[in-house]
Amino acid sequence: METFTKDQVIGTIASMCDIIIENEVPFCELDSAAGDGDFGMSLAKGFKVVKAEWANHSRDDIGAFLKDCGMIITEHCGGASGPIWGSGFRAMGKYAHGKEALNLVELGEMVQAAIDAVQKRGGAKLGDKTLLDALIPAVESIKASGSAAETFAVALPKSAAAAVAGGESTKLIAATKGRASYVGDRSISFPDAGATAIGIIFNRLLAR
Amino acid sequence: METFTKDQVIGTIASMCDIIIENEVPFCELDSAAGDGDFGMSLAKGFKVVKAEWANHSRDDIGAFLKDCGMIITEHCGGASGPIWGSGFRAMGKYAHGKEALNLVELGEMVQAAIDAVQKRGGAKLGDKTLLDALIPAVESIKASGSAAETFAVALPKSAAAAVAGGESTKLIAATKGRASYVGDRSISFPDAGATAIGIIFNRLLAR
Amino acid sequence: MKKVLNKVEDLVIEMCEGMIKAHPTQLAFDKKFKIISRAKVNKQKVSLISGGGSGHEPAHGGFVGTGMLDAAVCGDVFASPSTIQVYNAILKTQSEKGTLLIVKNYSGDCMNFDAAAEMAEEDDDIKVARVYVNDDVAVKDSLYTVGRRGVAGTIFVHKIAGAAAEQGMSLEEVKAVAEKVIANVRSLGFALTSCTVPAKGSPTFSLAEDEIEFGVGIHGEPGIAREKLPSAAELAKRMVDQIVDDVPFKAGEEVAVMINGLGATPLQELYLLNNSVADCVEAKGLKIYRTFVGNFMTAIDMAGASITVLRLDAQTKALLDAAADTPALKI
Amino acid sequence: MKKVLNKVEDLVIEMCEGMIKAHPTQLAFDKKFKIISRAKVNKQKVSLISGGGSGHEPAHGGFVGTGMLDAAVCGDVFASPSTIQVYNAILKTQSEKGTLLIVKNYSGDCMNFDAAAEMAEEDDDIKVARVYVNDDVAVKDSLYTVGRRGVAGTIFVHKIAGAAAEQGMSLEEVKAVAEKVIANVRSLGFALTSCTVPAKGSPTFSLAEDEIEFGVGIHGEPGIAREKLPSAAELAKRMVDQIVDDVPFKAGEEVAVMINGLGATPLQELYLLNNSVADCVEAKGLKIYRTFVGNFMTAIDMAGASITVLRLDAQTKALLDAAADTPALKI
Ligand SMILES: Nc1ncnc2c1ncn2[C@@H]1O[C@H](COP(=O)(O)OP(=O)(O)O)[C@@H](O)[C@H]1O
Ligand SMILES: Nc1ncnc2c1ncn2[C@@H]1O[C@H](COP(=O)(O)OP(=O)(O)O)[C@@H](O)[C@H]1O
Ligand SMILES: [Mg+2]
Ligand SMILES: [Mg+2]
Ligand SMILES: [Mg+2]
Ligand SMILES: [Mg+2]
Repeated sequence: METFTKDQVIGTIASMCDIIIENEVPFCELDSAAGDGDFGMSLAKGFKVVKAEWANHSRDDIGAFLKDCGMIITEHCGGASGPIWGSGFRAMGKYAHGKEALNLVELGEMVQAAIDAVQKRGGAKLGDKTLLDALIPAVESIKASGSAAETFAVALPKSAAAAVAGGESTKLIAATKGRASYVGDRSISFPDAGATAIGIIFNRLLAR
Repeated sequence: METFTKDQVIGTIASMCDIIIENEVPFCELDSAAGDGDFGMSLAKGFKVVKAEWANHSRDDIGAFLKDCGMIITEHCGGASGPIWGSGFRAMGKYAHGKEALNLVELGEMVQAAIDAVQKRGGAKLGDKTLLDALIPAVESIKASGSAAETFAVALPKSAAAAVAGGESTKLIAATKGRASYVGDRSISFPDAGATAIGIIFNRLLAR
Repeated sequence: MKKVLNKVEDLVIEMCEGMIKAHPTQLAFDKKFKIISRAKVNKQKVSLISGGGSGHEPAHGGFVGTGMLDAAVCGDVFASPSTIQVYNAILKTQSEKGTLLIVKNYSGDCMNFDAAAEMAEEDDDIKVARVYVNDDVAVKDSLYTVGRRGVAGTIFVHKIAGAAAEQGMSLEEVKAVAEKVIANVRSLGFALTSCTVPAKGSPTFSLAEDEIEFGVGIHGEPGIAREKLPSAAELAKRMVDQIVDDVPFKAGEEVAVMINGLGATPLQELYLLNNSVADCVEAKGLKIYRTFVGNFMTAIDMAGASITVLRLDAQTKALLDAAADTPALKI
Repeated sequence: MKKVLNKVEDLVIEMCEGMIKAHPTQLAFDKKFKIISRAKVNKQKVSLISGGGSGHEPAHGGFVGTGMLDAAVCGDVFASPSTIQVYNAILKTQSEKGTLLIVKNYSGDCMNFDAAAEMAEEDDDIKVARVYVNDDVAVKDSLYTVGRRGVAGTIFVHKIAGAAAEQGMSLEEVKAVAEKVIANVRSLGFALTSCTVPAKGSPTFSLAEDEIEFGVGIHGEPGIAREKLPSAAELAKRMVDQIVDDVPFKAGEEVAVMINGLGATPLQELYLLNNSVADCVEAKGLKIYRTFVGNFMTAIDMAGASITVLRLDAQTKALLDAAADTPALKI
């Protein structure tokens, strides 16, 4: 069965750091319409440290690597992003403990673990205009592909498209969680920063 | 001998009130270049009260009338203008005590009394870039006209011209008294607000 | 952007160090975790910790001192401090009586303070209680949203819970007092200009010369409506009505009033606003027990102000009047 | 112009009334002569009166109270109060020990306070002494000019002379202490933006996005030079050099430092500036005894700040530390 190896996971996280750092300013702009304009900065701050400490993260297994990243994100990302992305990464680390590779089903389960942790930490659900609105459709797509035994090459673009569509869909709703919720209906027509960013990151990763 | 009657003096002060009130904004602008931009307002504030209380000023003689105006100016003009214009008017009131009319020589002496009071109060002298730079040439001109027994019709325009020239001359000097002195040489090329206003008031009075 | 600044990324650290240099005997600063704390921790009283994003100066560091906070945790500008920072503040000010976290109700702050509390309870057996301040009536409170956000009313929680802790009350008692304040305090703000987040370098929003943003928070988020600048008296009336009708406060009750500048509005305007606000509050039949006018909870350099009204009872009145000695508030 | 305002002509009155409503037990307000005074006059101590144009809030009304002023006379915005106003303040606070007028050195203020003092001495046999504060080193002092103007250093005169009066010193002694402070205090300011005088409605001057006006006073008068915005550290170094070299202060001496905001500059920037200023002052070998950071003597809504350094001795140190209880300064 096709798998994602530990090295591939580490390579993907490296690319993810770059994408987040490159998009610091655009991600801030996404957060300006209805939020407080710091999302790109908050996120980049932690991922810059992930990169700076790159050589020090454990390579024992996928889980150990992701957990070390998660600890740094928790410590160094500001705002809401620290606990959200930090708990997500730490949960993926826990799921992938001892693993040297992941198949598509496992990938879906790992992202689901991240989603569960984010929900536990922040109390948001689908439709609350948060990054969950991109992540949940994306993971559902991966799970469906896993059940259908699709290849990564087929599954991942589908999942990225679901994330983008999910991000787009946040335009239509008023935020109920996060800072954007304070403006109520005035947040309508602006997509959620976190959800849009998830779509952008997925697509950029695929393009690499 | 030709004289200025009490009624003419009262009429002149009435016109002076109007001129000062009409010029509130331009006089403020004169004070903006090197001062603090409030000269027109400070001056108008007191003269508005002089007008509002018009019926209550003593008409016993020229001196009593001018003294009452002087008290109001002292109380209601703000900034430097209150003590300067107030003490000037009060000094004219003292000089003109008991008088029903003024000839040209007396007019000169009365304005000189105002100048003396302003100098006593503020310590400025000719060339300090204050309204004295307009008032002193104006009074010298009146005195010369008085000695030459000129008519008012000849003397007053000459005196007004001297005031304007005096006001113009303040462009060339750095202020040493008043707020404009704090900017030192940066006050050069801007005329003094008070001195320029004296020239404007004299000319407008003649035009009526 | 025009600011008194060196490098943007050093802003929070330099600001905190400038604060410590101004109050060297009262305050201490942990540079690694950006924690401003009392120079001397009193282990016999409940520790009070607050904090949040920077940019709200003097909040929260300015309220650290006798009778108010024990520590303030400083995030980056408008970004909650991280879980690890808050956790370290809990460790640093650990007392025998436990710790109360005073959290402004924002997702980021709640998540980080919650996670830090769990960490300290699980790993270090420290009793940590939490309260969430949510005084801003500009935000609709409903089951489906995260609820109102916390703004200037937070200062009243610091003051009153701080006095309760200083008097030796237990963690449960201090928490109960803090919750009483939260239940009875409401605020509303407006902006004449946007603030400029230093890292961004340009204003977050822009308003025309005759426009205000009504119902703003303290982060340059949009308010609830953009409208023509009304007179101070009209503004006061409308805001007081909205605040007083929210709880609602009832005629005859005693209140404390805070007129809070958002950073760039001079005291001249704040006092002038207070003149109208006091009249409106009294017209509602409320009795003003004490008034605070100044910059307490700012939005960096925003021009604008907020009005806060707190309903008092005998206990909270006494605690409000109790001594406090902090850089930004002395009673 | 965008301000929290009703009618421009009512500004000073409404502001003063808003102040009295915030501090009803401490302060009283005479509406006719615009005098803010202590609610209760102490006839057994020297009375201290200051004042000047409005627009410098909290100066001077905010410094009326125990340990500082007895009355503040409020002129219109940036215009000295009239002779008659000052005269009435002298009458109102008349004490057995006489009155000290603390005048900022501006022609208008000097003339009005002088004339009022003469009036009270001649008509009412009140002993009135006067001191003129002239701390601004941006202005050259020479025989031929009116000399330096008075700015934020005035607050140190209020504080220290106020404590001396409260301790029961004679008029001569209080005056001597005030003059000692004046001889030892120097200030320098800079503006990032102009202020807007409400009656005018537009900024007094305009600066480009990267320009500052260096050496400004507190009325929107032009400074001594227009230049590119330097870093906070550069600004601090240059200003501290100019201040310290003026007296000059000598290594080993003790000083008080004040970082004073001009109205629209947030505490964030003032504390950041203090971080650099403290380093520069110490690099000069001076010992910082006490630091004050905040808005004390403003220029309405000007963005910018001033730095004040006061050389202390045993007497002025003790008086600086003495209790003060005023709306804007509590010690
Ligand atoms: N409770 C929550 N659960 C999940 N995601 C959230 C929650 N609150 C906010 N977010 C996400 O975080 C993003 C904002 O992050 P950031 O700007 O760092 O936070 P802050 O609100 O502290 O400025 C939002 O766009 C949203 O996607
Ligand atoms: N010492 C002085 N003697 C005479 N005239 C003076 C003196 N100081 C200032 N003036 C005059 O007053 C004018 C400014 O008046 P005003 O703007 O009311 O005063 P302020 O400086 O208080 O704002 C100056 O233009 C100058 O002509
Ligand atoms: Mg944000
Ligand atoms: Mg002027
Ligand atoms: Mg934020
Ligand atoms: Mg003036």
